[in-house]
Amino acid sequence: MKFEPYQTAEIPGPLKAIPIERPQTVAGIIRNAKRPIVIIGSKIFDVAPERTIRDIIEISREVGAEIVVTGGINRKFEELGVKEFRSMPAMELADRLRDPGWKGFDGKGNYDLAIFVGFRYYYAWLILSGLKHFSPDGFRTLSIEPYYQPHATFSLYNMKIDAWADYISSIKESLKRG
Amino acid sequence: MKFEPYQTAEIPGPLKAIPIERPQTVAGIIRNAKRPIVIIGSKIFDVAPERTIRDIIEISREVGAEIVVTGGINRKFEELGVKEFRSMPAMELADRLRDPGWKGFDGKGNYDLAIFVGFRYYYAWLILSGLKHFSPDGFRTLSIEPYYQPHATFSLYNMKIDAWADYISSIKESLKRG
Amino acid sequence: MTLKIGELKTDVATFRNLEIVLGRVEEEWEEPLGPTPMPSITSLRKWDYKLLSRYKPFYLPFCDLCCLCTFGKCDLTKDKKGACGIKMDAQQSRIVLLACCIGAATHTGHAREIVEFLIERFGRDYPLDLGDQVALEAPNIRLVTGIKPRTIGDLEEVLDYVEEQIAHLLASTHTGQEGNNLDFESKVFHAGMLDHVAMEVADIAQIAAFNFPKGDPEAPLAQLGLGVVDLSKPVILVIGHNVIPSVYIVDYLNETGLKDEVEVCGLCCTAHDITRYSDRAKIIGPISWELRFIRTGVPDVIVVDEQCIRTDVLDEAMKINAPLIAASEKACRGLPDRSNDPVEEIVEDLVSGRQKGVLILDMDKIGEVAAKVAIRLAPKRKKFKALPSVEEIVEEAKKCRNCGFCQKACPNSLPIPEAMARAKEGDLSKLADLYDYCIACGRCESACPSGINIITMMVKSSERRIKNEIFNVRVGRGPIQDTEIRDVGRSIVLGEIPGIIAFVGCANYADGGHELVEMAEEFLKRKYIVVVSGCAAMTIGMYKNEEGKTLYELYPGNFDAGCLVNVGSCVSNSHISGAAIKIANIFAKRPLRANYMEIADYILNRVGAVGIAWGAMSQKAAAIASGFWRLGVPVIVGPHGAKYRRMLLGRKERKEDWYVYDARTGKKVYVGPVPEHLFYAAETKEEAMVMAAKLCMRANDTTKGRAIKLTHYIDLYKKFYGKMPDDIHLFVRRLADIPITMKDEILAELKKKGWKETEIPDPTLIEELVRVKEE
Amino acid sequence: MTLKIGELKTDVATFRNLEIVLGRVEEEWEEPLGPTPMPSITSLRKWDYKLLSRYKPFYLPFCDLCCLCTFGKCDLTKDKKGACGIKMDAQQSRIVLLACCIGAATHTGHAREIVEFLIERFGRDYPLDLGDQVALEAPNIRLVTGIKPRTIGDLEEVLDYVEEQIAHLLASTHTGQEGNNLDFESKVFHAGMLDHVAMEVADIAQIAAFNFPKGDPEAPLAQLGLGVVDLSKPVILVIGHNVIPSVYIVDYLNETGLKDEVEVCGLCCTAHDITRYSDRAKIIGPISWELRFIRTGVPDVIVVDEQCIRTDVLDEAMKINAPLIAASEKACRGLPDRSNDPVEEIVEDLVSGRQKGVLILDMDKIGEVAAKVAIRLAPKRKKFKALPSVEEIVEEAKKCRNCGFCQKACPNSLPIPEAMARAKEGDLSKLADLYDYCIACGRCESACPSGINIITMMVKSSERRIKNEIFNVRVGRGPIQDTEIRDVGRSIVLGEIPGIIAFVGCANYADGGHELVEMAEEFLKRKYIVVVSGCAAMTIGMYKNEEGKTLYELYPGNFDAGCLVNVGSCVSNSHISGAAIKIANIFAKRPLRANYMEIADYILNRVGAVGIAWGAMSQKAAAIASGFWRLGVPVIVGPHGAKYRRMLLGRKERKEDWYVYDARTGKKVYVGPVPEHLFYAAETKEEAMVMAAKLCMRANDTTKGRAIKLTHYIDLYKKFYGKMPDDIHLFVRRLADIPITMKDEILAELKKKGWKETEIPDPTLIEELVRVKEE
Ligand code: SF4
Ligand code: SF4
Ligand code: SF4
Ligand code: SF4
Ligand code: SF4
Ligand code: SF4
Ligand code: SF4
Ligand code: SF4
Repeated sequence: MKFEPYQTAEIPGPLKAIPIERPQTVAGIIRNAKRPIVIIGSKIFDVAPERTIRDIIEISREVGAEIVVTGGINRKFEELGVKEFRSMPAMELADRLRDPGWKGFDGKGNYDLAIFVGFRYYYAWLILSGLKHFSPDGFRTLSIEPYYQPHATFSLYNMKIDAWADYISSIKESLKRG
Repeated sequence: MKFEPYQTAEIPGPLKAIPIERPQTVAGIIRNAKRPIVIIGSKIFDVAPERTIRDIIEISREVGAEIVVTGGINRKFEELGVKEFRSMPAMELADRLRDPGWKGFDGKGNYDLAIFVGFRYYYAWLILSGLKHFSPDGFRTLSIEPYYQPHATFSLYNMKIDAWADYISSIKESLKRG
Repeated sequence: MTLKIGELKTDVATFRNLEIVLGRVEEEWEEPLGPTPMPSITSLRKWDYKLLSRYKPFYLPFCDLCCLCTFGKCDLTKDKKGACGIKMDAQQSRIVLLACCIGAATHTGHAREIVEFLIERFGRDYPLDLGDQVALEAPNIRLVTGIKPRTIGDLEEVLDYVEEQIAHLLASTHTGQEGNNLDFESKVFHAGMLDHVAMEVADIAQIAAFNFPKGDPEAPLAQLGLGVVDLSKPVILVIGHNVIPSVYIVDYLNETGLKDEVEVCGLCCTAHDITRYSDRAKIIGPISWELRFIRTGVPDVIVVDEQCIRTDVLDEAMKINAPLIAASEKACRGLPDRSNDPVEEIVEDLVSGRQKGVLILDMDKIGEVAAKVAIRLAPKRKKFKALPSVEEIVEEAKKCRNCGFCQKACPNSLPIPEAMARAKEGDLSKLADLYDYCIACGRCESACPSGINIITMMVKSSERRIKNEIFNVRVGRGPIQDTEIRDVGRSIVLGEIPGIIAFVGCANYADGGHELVEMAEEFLKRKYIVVVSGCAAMTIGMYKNEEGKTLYELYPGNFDAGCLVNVGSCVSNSHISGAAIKIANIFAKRPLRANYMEIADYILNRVGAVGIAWGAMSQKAAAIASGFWRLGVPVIVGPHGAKYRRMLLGRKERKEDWYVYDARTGKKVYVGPVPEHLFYAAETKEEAMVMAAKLCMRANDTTKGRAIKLTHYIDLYKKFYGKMPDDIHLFVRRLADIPITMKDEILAELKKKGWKETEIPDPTLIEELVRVKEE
Repeated sequence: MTLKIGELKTDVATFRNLEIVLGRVEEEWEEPLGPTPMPSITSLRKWDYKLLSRYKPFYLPFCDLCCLCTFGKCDLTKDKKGACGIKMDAQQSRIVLLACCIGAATHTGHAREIVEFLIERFGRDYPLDLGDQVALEAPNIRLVTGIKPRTIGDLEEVLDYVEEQIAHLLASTHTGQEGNNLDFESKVFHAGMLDHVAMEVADIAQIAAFNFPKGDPEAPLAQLGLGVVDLSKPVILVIGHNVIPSVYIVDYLNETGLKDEVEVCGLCCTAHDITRYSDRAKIIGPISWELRFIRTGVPDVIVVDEQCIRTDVLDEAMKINAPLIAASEKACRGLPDRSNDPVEEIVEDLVSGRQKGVLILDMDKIGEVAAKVAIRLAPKRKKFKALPSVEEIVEEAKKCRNCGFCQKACPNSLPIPEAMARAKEGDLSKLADLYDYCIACGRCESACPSGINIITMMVKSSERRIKNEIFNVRVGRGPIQDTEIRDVGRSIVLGEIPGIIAFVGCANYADGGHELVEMAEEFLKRKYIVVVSGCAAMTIGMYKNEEGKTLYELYPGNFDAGCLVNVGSCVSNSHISGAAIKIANIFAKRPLRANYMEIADYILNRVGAVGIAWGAMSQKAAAIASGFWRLGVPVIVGPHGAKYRRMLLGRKERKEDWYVYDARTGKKVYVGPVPEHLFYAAETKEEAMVMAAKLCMRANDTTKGRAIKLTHYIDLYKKFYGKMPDDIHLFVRRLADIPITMKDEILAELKKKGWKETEIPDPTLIEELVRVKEE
């Protein structure tokens, strides 16, 4: 069940996310990205313990990734003491990510790795599907949700929240170690 | 790719065949069936070397399974020296297999394990799907084709013909050893 | 339209081979025929392409495959082509078109049945009288077909046209037909436009014939909720969308003096419509209340007509020993057709349990059968009218093996296993907590290997609160009055009323129906015009404030600022599009008849209307939304709406996308991203509210109007996001657009972005509407 | 049908509020109206249930899921229910219904366009003259609607009815509508019945108006194949199903004296139909020849109308620098609409390459544009008219990395990697070998990570043979003559002609088209009547015997034993059902008008007709098959046909399923499993042939007829299976049924099975047709 879609019926098709078992591998993917972006959905506070949210923020900082929060969770995010983040509806952002001509938030061009976390399963599922089919070559998505998201390029697998928190923390550690 | 549907687009759904790596396990499944039936499709001569066909026949004999050939390959089958087999169009047979009230070829009741081999991939795919959804509880299908057939209850996996021939032969050996 | 008739027999004479011109009576409608009467698939393609070049489709494939023909399944991943040559973008739009065809056909079939039936009962000449206040009775029909229908019989020609077009559209989805995604999208718009015509046919016919409220802002309140049923009486439950069988039930009860003896309550649009017909009928709720209510065991007989009825209703009815009567050719549900049998025989068979359900297509019999069966069964069914005891529930919970399949099967991923664990220990509170977030779809039960009746357990756990589920809803008033349009038209077009927000569609909520109420209240308080229909109208009535009042009691039913207008059932959605059309015609005097493009252009650029279909689920909802798009009205859906597989999104930063013609000069003028999107699935209600406020901005807003709209947008943004939006510079055209109260703050923002004043044109996307050609 | 008209203006007078009875001219058709004129969805449900209780659906889900609304995706595995309550059996039948609605709508839209167009061109009064030999011009229309159409204008009312019904059917597929699989199946039958009506409308209209062959058994032969095009001339390729644009092309060439200067050749049904119109037009082949022919670079301009046209035809046309002209609203393909531009401008844009393709909906312009573009471009395109060299092919093969993706993507799992490996070494023979088994769908190319042009390579490898692809096909003759029916009716009904085998449908062959030829030849030799249409008719012309003759040259075109009848394009399939109906009416004098059930009962029990749709692919094919089922004609499909997801299978050993009424006595009589199945996907051609022979047996066969049919069945069985079938005892009713030549053998069999003689009744499934009621 580990590498099956978390929602029973969400069977994707032939091209499925590469499931990644080791946090170090995830760290490698993030580190190797030229312009990663971290996209945090409105469900993050329902799913992730605070330490995990902080870990995700640290991961972003470590690689200098832009953080975008969606769905209007800005206030809660600020309460965590985070200041430097963008916000944009997820659909609008996804629509831009698929456009090789988009200049990004900083005007420096589009991103090459979009990291998703904190979404309703099916909502991210569909956005990841849109990006899988319609994004330019070289653009990749990484789901770091605590379940398998088959439409991403890379995904974690179905796991319990504690294990997930540790996993995310290991990604962070791994990145810090460089 | 081992446990992926052989034809790219034939994605089945949540309930997929249990892929079986060891011939001994297959032998166990066959041995444990009360009334197995072996269904051999018209493509058998295109796919299987003669030794494999003979192995399949021996497997059937070993467990006293009825052999049914479909698609009108009777003559070729007889040329192999096989005499005791039935023939019936595959669709007609599948339609009966799903009926708990069917009496079987020998009048002793329906079968509990249908073993498929020698079919076009998609044709068996659909028949196995029909049986998966509409057969009575306790009825199971086993695909011993040289690829993964996700709609079966149990399936081998995608493999080369030589490896497959050895695999089938190991099933036979395993059954003979008891 | 010319008709050649072989032989013409009348009482007067017999003609042979007479050529007849079927025309409307001209003297009643002097308006000349516009450019696009009964448009064919491509008549408005030019307009569609204009919209689509701004609002580009973003596809979210639900599956990588196509399985529509035996060449398949085909893998369409990324750039792969199917065996027919199709690619993923076209395939997704093709599926959207298929859904919209189903939706449009559903309303059309519904309309056809109503019209046929009413013609048979009242005659073809029965006038389409929608009351004194509604002279413009059929804005969609007039706009699209160029026909001004005077009688119910006149509607047949309209339906002929719609049916023909649907057949063409459906044909376009055939393997190897249309292959371009934009052309598919243009056809989607066409289907949507037809859908509004069909809905209008259905609703104006039934309003006129059954004397439903005719645009009455003070339509009465009807009771709503699981708690409204009088359990001492026999209960007839009607479910569906086609009110005719229910009318016959009510009539029968009235005629036989039984109206006070039997409860008639309904689910879905039939419930809406029966309250428009009878002051005694009650509404249980939307489709998501269906399993819940049946599980209470209360209904003594269930009558289903068509659309959005659980297909397992027979099984559910059998569980509570209530017979089922199916009343539609479209949903026979495998039941024996008893239409031609004597009433008493049918009643006997149902009461005795010899038959669990019957199909009755003779409306005259339905009322009698339903009433008699209910009355005879009610006493016998007493023991079924109770939920299991708490002890039984706890026992049931003990069967749970904590496998988690239920949660994985749940569309909202509700934490059922957790609730079960607590229930085992006698604590039902967690189960009760799920109630608000559950859409009662039953997938958890289907998935449960222990066969646990999860929904029944949730209902039981919420029993006390359910008993208090006594709410209300203003009965569907139907059309917006012409005078109302005259009164508010200016304020809307100039932007002084910040917008019209229409809450429509089904109950497939991702996070509970209360979100809808919150949103409606927010906009009501802000003096938007809030219009509602269908399931959404019910949901909005399902919450009370501290004083025990629902929004329907707190806000008046006029089409005016800060009012809450329930137009009625799904087919009443045509009055929402109709209102937008009427603004263009009655207020702005734009020619209406067969003049689609100009009117849509008017609405897109001037009428700040937005639809929110928070729980949109069905193919009908897809078609309704498409009809709004073509008219230039954006639609926001909730998270599940992403499963419609396609967004229509503007890109506000692409300046080149936001030019219009100035109709006065012909010059191309940048007007900013107004409205920014046509179709968009929001992630949260906060996002939806901010977006709705933003989408109300239109190119034609006066500075005063824009300032008001900006105030709400910025205010909502700040409220939820805690800061100023970073795109204000795109919406301020001149200094006068800036809300006074926020002046300094905004000026600072504008400066940062290097903002410059721009013109406010007389905006249009249509070159032909330019009055003076630019040299 | 009554029509109320507000104002009636004619040249003669002005009437107001006139009530008009639209009736047919009675004196021309004395037949009283039967019981089911214009049947609604449930009018024939009783009949459908009779069929479905014998021929039970066996579903083969293509996917475990439903993804039709935003409540989903829902997992319907085994007994799981979707969020709407639906289960897998109903869901599968729902998808079948959706496919059949698409199919029926496609023919209906096609018919509507033809009728509208012809009315505009020839007037509503243009007579539907199908020649002296075809007085019964519209058997399906008369049977279903009760209308006897005399003019093209009369067909409008027929289409109104069909479109209305399709809308109702499509509505039934909406979430929460029909929920029972058998009721869905009944609606599938309804869709199929409508489909045949629509096809008939389309074909009789075009036959009458364009003067196609009118049931002429000696219709001329047309050239067929990749090798038939005269490469020295400019080449216009027409693709699709709606012949109107092609007619305009031919007319333009004729009128301008260019007919000998320009080649007009076609793919798919448009090709069939244009050869019915012009003696110069040529047929390339069915849809599976589309990529092949375009890749040869030969066409100078490609004109597409509608249906079954590769959706990537624009890309393919661009590859060979040939402009594309789209001519249908239903398939605009994203092209700019140039309908209102001057011809010269369009021509210039296309010739210059400024535009790669255009949409032209003005038929008057199409002929001229196509011709002028072809003539001007042909000289410039010379260099494109050649396939790559062998060396280039070998180089291309070297790009292959033997990954196997192509084979996995190939619907027929063809061993492309193997062929590539050989091609690398310069041996193209393996590639050429694939040619016969490849349906040229292009999925392999899409899947190839090296971007290898696999199809081009196959075509090049087969180049020599392709040059010799010069075959022929008898031009579609249209309807079967009344006199032919009179002549053979008795032999068919009594079983002396062993059966009518109709080879119909698309080219989605699992093992090559030659299988179809083999089958056709087998039955021709055995003196069955062989009828063909559409793609199948082309495939059958694509093989020659040793003397270089195709089956069309070897067998006459009469509707008689041992003859090969090409009725024409897809819409001509209505003449096949029409022939069965005509047997019941003309030969057996059963009342026809609006008398569906009796006629279908007659055909099921008496007319030994079987359809073989060996490569059935499309939704249209699904609808066509459904129409045959409701009429009692079984259909066999090839292996890919299993993807239609549902078989209708009888169970020969269940005696209780095979009773009929004896119309003479009312007694229920066992008649054996005749015909055994209604819908069945065969695994091999051998299986199909044996089954077809068997399915020709009918309850009413005389002993002589049964003996003949048994002879063929047993003979074929022995030929392929090497032994006697083990079910003969089910088909022998009396000793006289036994073929004399096999008497001893069969008697031994019968004895083994404990066979006893049974009665031969006057068989019917309809109680009402019993003449003497049993006491
Ligand atoms: S499109 Fe839907 S039905 Fe088809 S394969 Fe995908 S999930 Fe299954
Ligand atoms: S419609 Fe096209 S993509 Fe879909 S299954 Fe058929 S051939 Fe494949
Ligand atoms: S019924 Fe409620 S809890 Fe169960 S799956 Fe549906 S939404 Fe989830
Ligand atoms: S599916 Fe049933 S058994 Fe499993 S956790 Fe849910 S309620 Fe418990
Ligand atoms: S709003 Fe949606 S779910 Fe509700 S009745 Fe209408 S279509 Fe059905
Ligand atoms: S139609 Fe029914 S089964 Fe299909 S997705 Fe919708 S709710 Fe699920
Ligand atoms: S084009 Fe031919 S070889 Fe290629 S995938 Fe299709 S059938 Fe197979
Ligand atoms: S997909 Fe292309 S590269 Fe791979 S084996 Fe086939 S031809 Fe060779």
